[in-house]
Amino acid sequence: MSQSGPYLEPATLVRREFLPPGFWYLTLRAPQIAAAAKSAQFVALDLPGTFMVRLPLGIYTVQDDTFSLLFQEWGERTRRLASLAEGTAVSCIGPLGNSFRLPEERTTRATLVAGGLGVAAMWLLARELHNAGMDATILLGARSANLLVGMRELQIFGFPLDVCTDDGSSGFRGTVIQRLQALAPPGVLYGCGPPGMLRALCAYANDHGITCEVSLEETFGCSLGTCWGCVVPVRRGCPQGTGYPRAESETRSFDVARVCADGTVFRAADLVWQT
Amino acid sequence: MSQSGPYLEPATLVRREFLPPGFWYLTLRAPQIAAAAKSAQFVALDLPGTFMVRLPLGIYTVQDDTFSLLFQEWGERTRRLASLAEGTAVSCIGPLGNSFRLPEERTTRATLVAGGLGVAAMWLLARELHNAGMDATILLGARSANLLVGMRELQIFGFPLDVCTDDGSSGFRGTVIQRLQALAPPGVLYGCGPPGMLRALCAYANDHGITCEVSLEETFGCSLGTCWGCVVPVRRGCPQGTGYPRAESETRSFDVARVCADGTVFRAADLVWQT
Amino acid sequence: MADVTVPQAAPAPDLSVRIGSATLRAPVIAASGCYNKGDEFGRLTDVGRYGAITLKSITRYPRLGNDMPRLAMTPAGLLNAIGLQGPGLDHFLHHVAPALQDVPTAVIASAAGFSVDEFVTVAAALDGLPNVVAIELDVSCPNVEREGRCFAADAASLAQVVAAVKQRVRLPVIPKLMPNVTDIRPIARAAQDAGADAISLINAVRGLVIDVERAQPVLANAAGGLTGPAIRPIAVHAVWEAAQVVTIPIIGMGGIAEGTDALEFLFAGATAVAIGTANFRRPDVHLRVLEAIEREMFRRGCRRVGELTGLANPGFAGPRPAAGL
Amino acid sequence: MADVTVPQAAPAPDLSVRIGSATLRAPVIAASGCYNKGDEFGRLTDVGRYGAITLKSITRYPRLGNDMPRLAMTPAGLLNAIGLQGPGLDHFLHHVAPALQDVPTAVIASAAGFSVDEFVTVAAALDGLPNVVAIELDVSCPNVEREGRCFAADAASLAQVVAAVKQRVRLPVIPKLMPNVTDIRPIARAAQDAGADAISLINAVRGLVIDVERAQPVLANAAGGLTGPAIRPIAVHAVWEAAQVVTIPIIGMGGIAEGTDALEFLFAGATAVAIGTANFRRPDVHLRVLEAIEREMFRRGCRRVGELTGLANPGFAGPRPAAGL
Ligand SMILES: Cc1cc2nc3c(=O)[nH]c(=O)nc-3n(C[C@H](O)[C@H](O)[C@H](O)COP(=O)(O)OP(=O)(O)OC[C@H]3O[C@@H](n4cnc5c(N)ncnc54)[C@H](O)[C@@H]3O)c2cc1C
Ligand SMILES: Cc1cc2nc3c(=O)[nH]c(=O)nc-3n(C[C@H](O)[C@H](O)[C@H](O)COP(=O)(O)OP(=O)(O)OC[C@H]3O[C@@H](n4cnc5c(N)ncnc54)[C@H](O)[C@@H]3O)c2cc1C
Ligand SMILES: Cc1cc2nc3c(=O)[nH]c(=O)nc-3n(C[C@H](O)[C@H](O)[C@H](O)COP(=O)(O)O)c2cc1C
Ligand SMILES: Cc1cc2nc3c(=O)[nH]c(=O)nc-3n(C[C@H](O)[C@H](O)[C@H](O)COP(=O)(O)O)c2cc1C
Ligand code: FES
Ligand code: FES
Repeated sequence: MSQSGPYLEPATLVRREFLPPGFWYLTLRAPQIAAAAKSAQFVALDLPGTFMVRLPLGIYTVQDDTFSLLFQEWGERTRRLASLAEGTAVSCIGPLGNSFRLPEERTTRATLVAGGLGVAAMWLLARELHNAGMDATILLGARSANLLVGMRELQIFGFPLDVCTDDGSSGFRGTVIQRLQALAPPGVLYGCGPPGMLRALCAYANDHGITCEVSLEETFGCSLGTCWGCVVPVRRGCPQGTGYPRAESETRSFDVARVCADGTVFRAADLVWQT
Repeated sequence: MSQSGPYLEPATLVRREFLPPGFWYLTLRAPQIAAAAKSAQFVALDLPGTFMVRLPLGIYTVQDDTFSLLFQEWGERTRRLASLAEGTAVSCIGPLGNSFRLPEERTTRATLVAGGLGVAAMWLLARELHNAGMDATILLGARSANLLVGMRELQIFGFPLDVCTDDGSSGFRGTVIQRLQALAPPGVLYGCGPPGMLRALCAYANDHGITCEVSLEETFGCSLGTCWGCVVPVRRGCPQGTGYPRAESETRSFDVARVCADGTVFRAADLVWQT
Repeated sequence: MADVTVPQAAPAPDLSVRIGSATLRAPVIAASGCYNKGDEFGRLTDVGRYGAITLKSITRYPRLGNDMPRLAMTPAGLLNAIGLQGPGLDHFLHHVAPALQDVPTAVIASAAGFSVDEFVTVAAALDGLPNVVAIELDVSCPNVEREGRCFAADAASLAQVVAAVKQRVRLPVIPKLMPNVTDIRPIARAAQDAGADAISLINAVRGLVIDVERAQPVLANAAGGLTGPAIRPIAVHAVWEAAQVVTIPIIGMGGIAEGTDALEFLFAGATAVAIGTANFRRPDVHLRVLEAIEREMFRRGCRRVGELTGLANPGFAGPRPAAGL
Repeated sequence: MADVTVPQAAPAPDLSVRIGSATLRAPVIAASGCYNKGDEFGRLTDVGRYGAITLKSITRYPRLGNDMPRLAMTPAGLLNAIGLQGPGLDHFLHHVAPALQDVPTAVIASAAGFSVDEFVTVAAALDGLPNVVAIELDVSCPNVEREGRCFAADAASLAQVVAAVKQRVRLPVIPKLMPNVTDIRPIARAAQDAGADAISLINAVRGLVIDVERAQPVLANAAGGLTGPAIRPIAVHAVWEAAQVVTIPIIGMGGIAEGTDALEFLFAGATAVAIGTANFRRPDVHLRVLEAIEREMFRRGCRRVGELTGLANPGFAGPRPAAGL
């Protein structure tokens, strides 16, 4: 277990902001978590009510002793979180999960590809690239212009933001993958977003032999790696996989890895996409 | 089913007041319920959360299109109710249950005996007696002075308030029953409060041949009379009892009655107190 | 006279379901023990839109029921031990049954008993009462101590009751199974083989809550029956399994509190659903559930509610109505 | 020298419990399948104060487990179908077992299997590993399809496994019973008669949740095991019943999320308790529960935690320790 966490820390909600049409941007004060957070890491929040499992949300931005969350109201837990009053303390565990790995060559050109709320994994990565003095392009995709979030915060690093919308209501008309195909291949790719997009991104990267890492989501139980509820199939031999021997009767040709503890970041080359 | 309810009515919390050390006085706007409420009746509140049954609380005072509740934080539901913000609407069913019966003779002197929060059943009764131009004495009991509640509202009818505390910190030192025994026997007795007090009150009334009605509490399920979860033993032949025939194998000598629908008010002479 | 195309209103969705020879106007029923004859709910809902109300189980002889407390709240559930309180058959027939004709929807009468004879006597007497369209058999009430097991605990004794009742009763007979069995499938199958016209499941799950302060069970009876949303996954599972082995209709229940809950039961293989505990919180829950079912039919383009039955259950053994007819 | 009365500090409460030949420092255990070896919780709690941690069940051969999704939230509960994922016995012995010596408390190893032989092989190999003080037998995992019933579903096959394992294992053997049986009592009794040193109960309750949007079960495996507070009344009832027919210790579990929950199990007749699901919300739940038990001992003037066992259960068959010794 690394020395930089995870911590069980009460986080005080210092600011809540509604972003129409349906997003929330919350700022929470939690010094230990804020100090330790790295790209693609998440926190697990214990919300008031009878929820059996904590809500996992990506750490979006970090400033001083606060971090922020960017999310949408999906179901009961996100609705409960959105309803909390400023000043409320929420029990958080974090930062959890691994992080994106920066390119070893300073000159490698990185492209960050975010679909929808996948942008939540990208701010810390952008900061890390910026602090390392590296160059990057950020591709942001959404169904339409009003569903684009996160640009305000991402802008501060000065990286070009390349916007794509399915309906063309802002920027390039089409998906981030279509946009990617229209550009010169980057040196390294980082992705976060809905499964369909990530699958296409991995296929693109693998086809072009580009190093690519993506941050995944799954239904979480413990968020800590103990319940084995959040596994994804990975290539046998992938260092993040279980590496179990195989039972003779096993017909599946992959290993599995826990998204919460072995990920959330995996290499495109290691992921196995089931039909 | 009477024409005056019950109603399923959203009640808006218009005012919440904390009464130290641990009581709450809430005012809710619900025109139909307020207009129909009679003594000893209650409302059943549906609180946000995963509670399976509504919370039954006595209707304390009524004014214009509002009624009030007087309660203590016992467990989860009362805690939740106390936490609601002003302006919140709560689904209420009410008014429910029967009422105290006023004496037929206008000159009968009534004594109202309330233990602790039993006072919640007494304001509407006092108003009814007052409106009927009758005379009454109100005996209020509590463990000690700081636990006396409801006097402020009850005073307005001009009936004498006779206060008793177990520790003598206010008024008579002793129980309301001891106080009652020290006074001239009243014409009719009305009681509400903890079971021990009501049992003693009924014993006193029965011993002295005084007409006495008491409002009971029990663990409620439906609050409407359909689940049979809230029964109390009553004398066989009591018109509020089930009046079932008896199985040969039945060793219990009483009938039962539903507190929520056959009560909450029962005649002292009809109640059977089990050891 | 002119050749005008009149826009045709979409035909109203057909919410009716058949349970043996009975037709219910809608697939949403009030569960036994939570509704009396429905009078108390009169003003708070519209019983006339329900598929049926199920009466509290009727026993051969009067019963005072268990001592108090009879109820305890649990996480997302309710524990009850009423103890089959009731007037007994004779009193019921004389004092309650005549009023059944005023119930604005169909009535399912529920018979309980402690021997095959009692079941037959009670069920036969309920056959033919006003408005009564079917007889449910409460072979599963977990609150009452019997010598040995409940009837619903093993296939043989269940089959015996069902067969005996079927011989004497013309209305559809619906045994109500209990979840506290190792495998629901042989039990459900035995009910069908013995002639049951439908099965209801589930009854309450056995449970117990202790008052730590007093170091005593909360309920006077110690054990009770757990109901409400806490048990819904257990109930849906039971329906799912039973629907793979029987072809008769299933009335699903256990923890339904809103529309999607009811749809889970239908999709698992239930033909109709019943609601008990949720009435205590929301007296109009049946109407909300009905409306949700109608919306789902519209969304999926179904004309008959039966098209929703078994939709999620690949092993569904019942008849699948042709869609869109 | 002078005759001074020194005020004596109250002796520390004795939280230790005996499970067969094993002594646990406290009556609060991490349940199988929710804890790995405890490393992940390292910083968030103090595993050193636990009575024991139970390892995830180990099978003879490696298992990839079920497809995703494996988890679904339910009202006050959690439904899981992990499918006994694990490295298999050999890999476990070589790569995991050596690290057990770093676990700061006792370890209960859990063996699962699909035949008596598999159980014996796995249990025998776990006997004598570092820190391992007892072997739990997961004869009840509801997630895995077996030909016919689970071992825990009938007394005879349970007895067979327990007896066979007992012959080869010196550590205490603790079969873990499942709630999905018609009557837990004969099963619990059979475990004791076959030589079990203790029993654990309950494992998850079978359940199923349907995603109405997709008209499919949420879990890839369809059915799963229901855990968490929703099932607590069911679990307390199972302990209550088993405690009336066995004299060996019972490890109670199912829905414990705070101190009073654990006390319900002890009062019903459990000697120790285990906590699974609640760790996902509160990693320090074990410590909170331990403190609540200590407070209760103080409140009731108990010196040994065993004095709380069975306090609310008049039929408790186990040994009642003399109070206040
Ligand atoms: C590591 C990790 C990081 C995450 N970070 C973020 C984040 O930064 N911002 C954010 O908004 N979400 C994020 N999520 C997703 C978030 O945890 C889920 O949305 C969460 O399950 C919603 O919980 P709920 O109780 O509100 O809804 P649930 O009751 O869990 O779900 C309600 C409904 O919404 C659907 N749903 C839930 N989540 C999604 C989703 N992500 N996409 C599409 N449909 C969904 C479910 O299938 C279900 O039908 C993250 C998830 C993980 C595992
Ligand atoms: C018809 C009726 C009218 C009522 N009117 C009022 C009223 O006007 N004001 C009021 O304060 N309460 C009133 N009550 C009592 C109130 O309904 C209960 O206090 C309620 O059950 C508390 O719910 P809860 O969820 O907060 O606590 P629960 O979880 O139900 O109980 C928490 C703990 O408190 C104990 N407890 C609960 N109620 C009482 C009580 N009354 N006395 C002592 N211990 C108790 C329980 O035994 C339990 O241990 C009335 C009850 C009935 C049936
Ligand atoms: C208070 C109460 C009383 C009940 N009485 C009966 C009964 O007499 N006969 C019966 O067959 N079921 C009875 N039940 C069980 C219900 O009919 C139903 O099967 C069960 O409550 C599950 O549904 P629910 O979760 O919607 O309540 C009773 C349930 C409750 C809560
Ligand atoms: C994700 C998960 C995995 C589990 N895996 C196992 C297992 O491998 N073996 C076992 O005996 N029990 C397993 N269980 C059951 C628990 O040990 C425990 O019996 C059950 O969860 C009830 O306790 P709880 O409500 O505190 O979780 C598992 C439970 C959960 C939630
Ligand atoms: S959520 Fe439990 S292992 Fe990932
Ligand atoms: S609470 Fe249901 S009958 Fe009184």
